[in-house]
Amino acid sequence: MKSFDELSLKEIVDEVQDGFILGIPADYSGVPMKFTKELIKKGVKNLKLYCLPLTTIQGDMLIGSGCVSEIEAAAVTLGEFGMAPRFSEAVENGKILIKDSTCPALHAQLQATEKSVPFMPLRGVIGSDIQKHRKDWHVIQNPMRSSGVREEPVLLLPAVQLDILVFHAPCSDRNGNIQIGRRRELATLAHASKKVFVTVEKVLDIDFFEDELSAATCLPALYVNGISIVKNGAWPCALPGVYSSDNEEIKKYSLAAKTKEGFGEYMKYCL
Amino acid sequence: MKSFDELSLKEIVDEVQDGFILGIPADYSGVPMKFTKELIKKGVKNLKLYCLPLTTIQGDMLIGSGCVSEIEAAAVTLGEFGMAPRFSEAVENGKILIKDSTCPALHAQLQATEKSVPFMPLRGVIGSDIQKHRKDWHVIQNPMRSSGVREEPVLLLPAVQLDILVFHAPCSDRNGNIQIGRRRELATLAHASKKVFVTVEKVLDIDFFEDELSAATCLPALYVNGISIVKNGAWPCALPGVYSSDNEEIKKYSLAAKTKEGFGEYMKYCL
Amino acid sequence: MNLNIQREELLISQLADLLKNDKHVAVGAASPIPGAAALLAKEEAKFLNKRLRVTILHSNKYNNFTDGARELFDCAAQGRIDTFFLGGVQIDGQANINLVGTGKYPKIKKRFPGSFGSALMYFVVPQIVLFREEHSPRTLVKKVDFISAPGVSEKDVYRPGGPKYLLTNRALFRFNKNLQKFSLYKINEKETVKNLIKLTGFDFDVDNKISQMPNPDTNRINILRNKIAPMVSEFYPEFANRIWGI
Amino acid sequence: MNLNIQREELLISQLADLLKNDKHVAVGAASPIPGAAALLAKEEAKFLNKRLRVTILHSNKYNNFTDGARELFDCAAQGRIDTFFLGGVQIDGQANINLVGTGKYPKIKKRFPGSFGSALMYFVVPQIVLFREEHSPRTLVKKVDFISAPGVSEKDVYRPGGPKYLLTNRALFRFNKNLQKFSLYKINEKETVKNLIKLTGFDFDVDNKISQMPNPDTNRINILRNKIAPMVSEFYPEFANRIWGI
Repeated sequence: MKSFDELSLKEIVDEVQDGFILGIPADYSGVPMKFTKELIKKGVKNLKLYCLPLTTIQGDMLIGSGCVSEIEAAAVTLGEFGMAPRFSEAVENGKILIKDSTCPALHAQLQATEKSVPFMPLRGVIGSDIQKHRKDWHVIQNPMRSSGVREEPVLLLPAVQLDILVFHAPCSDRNGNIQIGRRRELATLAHASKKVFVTVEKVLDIDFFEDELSAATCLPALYVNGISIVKNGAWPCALPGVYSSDNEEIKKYSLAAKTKEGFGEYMKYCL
Repeated sequence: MKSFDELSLKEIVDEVQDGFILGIPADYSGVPMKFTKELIKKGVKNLKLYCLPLTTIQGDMLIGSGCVSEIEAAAVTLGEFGMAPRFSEAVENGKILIKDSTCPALHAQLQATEKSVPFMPLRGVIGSDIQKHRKDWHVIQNPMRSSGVREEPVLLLPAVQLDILVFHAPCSDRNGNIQIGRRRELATLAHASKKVFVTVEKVLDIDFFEDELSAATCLPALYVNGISIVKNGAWPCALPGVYSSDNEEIKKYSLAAKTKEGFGEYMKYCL
Repeated sequence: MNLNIQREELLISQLADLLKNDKHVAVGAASPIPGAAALLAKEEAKFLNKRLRVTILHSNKYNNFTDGARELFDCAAQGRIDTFFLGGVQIDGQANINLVGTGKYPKIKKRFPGSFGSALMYFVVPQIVLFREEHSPRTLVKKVDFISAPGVSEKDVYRPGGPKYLLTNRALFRFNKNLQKFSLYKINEKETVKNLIKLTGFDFDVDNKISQMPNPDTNRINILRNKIAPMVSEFYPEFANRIWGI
Repeated sequence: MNLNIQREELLISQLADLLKNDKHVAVGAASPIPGAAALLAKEEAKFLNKRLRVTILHSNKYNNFTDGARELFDCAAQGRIDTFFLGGVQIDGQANINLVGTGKYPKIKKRFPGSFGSALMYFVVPQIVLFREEHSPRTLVKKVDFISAPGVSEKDVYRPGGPKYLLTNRALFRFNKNLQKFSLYKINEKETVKNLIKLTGFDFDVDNKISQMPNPDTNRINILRNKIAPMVSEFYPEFANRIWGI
């Protein structure tokens, strides 16, 4: 019934090489937690996490496990359960490089790659310490005569291409099109990534493109390099529209991860 | 049942003032033909048509009726039925100003307004006569160190804001959210327009946002200033997913409009 | 009837008062009190036959967007959002906010989550309400350690938006853009100006219309507890449980 | 069996031959012959256990995009489209194409529809196939009156893509990027090089591998007429009716 070859989770994990820029979806976009744990088991190193625009437990676990050398994000947090303890510890002790950013800049940098332009302009941000510390950002005076204010300073952000993106989704159709609903930031992430892998709860024996409305809910298979069926693949994070986050579990993590030892214990239990 | 006040077609037509920049959807995006005919009846003048990225019978009729002073487009054509005769005649005789563009530039200029940035970069285009004749476009050398090729020439396009956008859609929900399916260029058009009016085939007594998948198919009501129910509102153009174009009628138009007189006859019959 | 108004309910009520002229209020991440305030204001607007649109990002139900996570920022930049809320690990007298951490960046001492979308939202939303419950010399400082988003900008910078109010659990300040300074506007009934001067790390003016924070009336409290609380529990279950036991 | 191959079928067959190494072919507006060729190549790829993705913009069924009308251009700019087709009112010896009209712009003599997406696609798609049925000094000119998209670019311009072939109903040319010149590659069986020189407004080289355009074999014609024709009629009903009477 499927027109694509299903991958095992291991095959996806094996696509992630040390030093890769890995795309990280926000907690509302389908966090691939099962994949993340396998990645940690494999012991991948020096990942550069590019968060659109933030990460929660996924980023904190990867950092705590020593898989990360650099992270670009607008926030790393456990949301209602407080700060991301392994992230904070790693930054405070200089173990990882954090490229502090702001949500719209993270979107715009991927949109630049989506359009294959060298940069994307953004308003705001100027005068912040975020801007001051980003040597890869550049301010020009607006050169346009017909738009904006002549000579107003405009921030230019570089195009960023991801080496690999992995996210979790409710389902694919038989042709490998992925249901993303209105989580359209996943399309931007995919467009800006060299390779894209998706874990799904299930594969439906239908073709999303047979109906204009269901077509509107999907990321086309042409951007997807491989799919693996992984039940409860986002747990304990939510899969929007399918299941909620397991708040008990996240709270448990947030308490355990306050110390290195607690984190170690937790990871032993969870891997 | 509706939480919004339905407008009459006349109320929408009255929102269009002489000299306005009017957003024109492509033939695949829901052409508001009933509205267009009412607009012609009203005798509006000096419209500037901004086509995303092309227009067919809608633009040709407006031009033939003397409503248009300027058009920005990548193409004006009757598709399988040949050239747009009133457009060609008007350009050949210097009756309207055509700002020749190319599809991705028309998208990018609206995306600039969508993001409220003064310009949007685009690759390609450089060295074409399109670029040569667009005094509102500007080329800079890429100033970024971390992306693109240092000093490569990059075209900057101005942000364009529409005064008003009118399009035709299959339906709205009871809260005024508009079903656009995967015609997402309509969202870009709406985001870049000061006012947005929509004619719909019908209003459904549901809330698109009650389900994540149906939410994904709609333009949120927050961008919509008014809705009018107009049956067959795109005829003779297609309404994708609902009805096909009436090719007999478009052929009839294409033949009649070859001459000024024939066009006059046709408009008398059709208005 | 003893209303027994809780601290959080008072804050929700204060914030709701600031939203009366709005058409569209948006609420970002981890903001249960602003979220509840926005829904309360929306409910009350109905009685005046007005329509307030509320977008709460962390809710599926109250999220009006369909263009992905960037739409909040695009929508705000387009001028379609009237009020947004921002917090801060530190906030200083020029309304600079710090969401990143304390100490000398990048050698940070105590790291917090990060700047979120503040560096754009602060520039483009006409009414930014700063909200930080803790009112102390530690949170309201002379000069923030890191500027996530500046309170004021050079003249040539595009900036239709900016800070209008700062609410803590002790006081409400207005921000004066020309003087680049906060002005004490309303204070908690248990509070004195003198004590607030002691508890605030930056200099501020005292508004000549200064008054006590009004307690929400029975009507408002009823709406809040009976109608708004269950809504809030959809997207902030921990908070709703803690405050209203639901 | 008399195949009675029509002119359009021969052209479809020629184009299909150019798509054998592709993974993704896209077809733009008003292009029934390229559309049919792409679907034919996709069908034939199946026999070789290869997968060719075909995106036909004017079809709902074969339109693989969900990000609106800009996605074709973004997708191409990302390098995800291997072949695209472009036409031209005029095409010149340097592979400049004109889709706008004849005469001195902007005082145009005969106005045509416009440049569509050519000014980007020509730069970013690795294999652009120029396709213009009419082969005459009027269509293949020394110098186009208006450059919708240039055939070659300065070195500093970002240009991974460009012209590879030009097909008319009389001949197939290859484009030599270094020489900035077309080279005659295949000619219609009824045609001579001498006559083509007369009918072509620009100078061209003659390939040393020059050969006749091969007629499609029975197998290909069967696939085309039985399988592809009905598909084409979904999005180009007029064309399918005229050629195949369906």
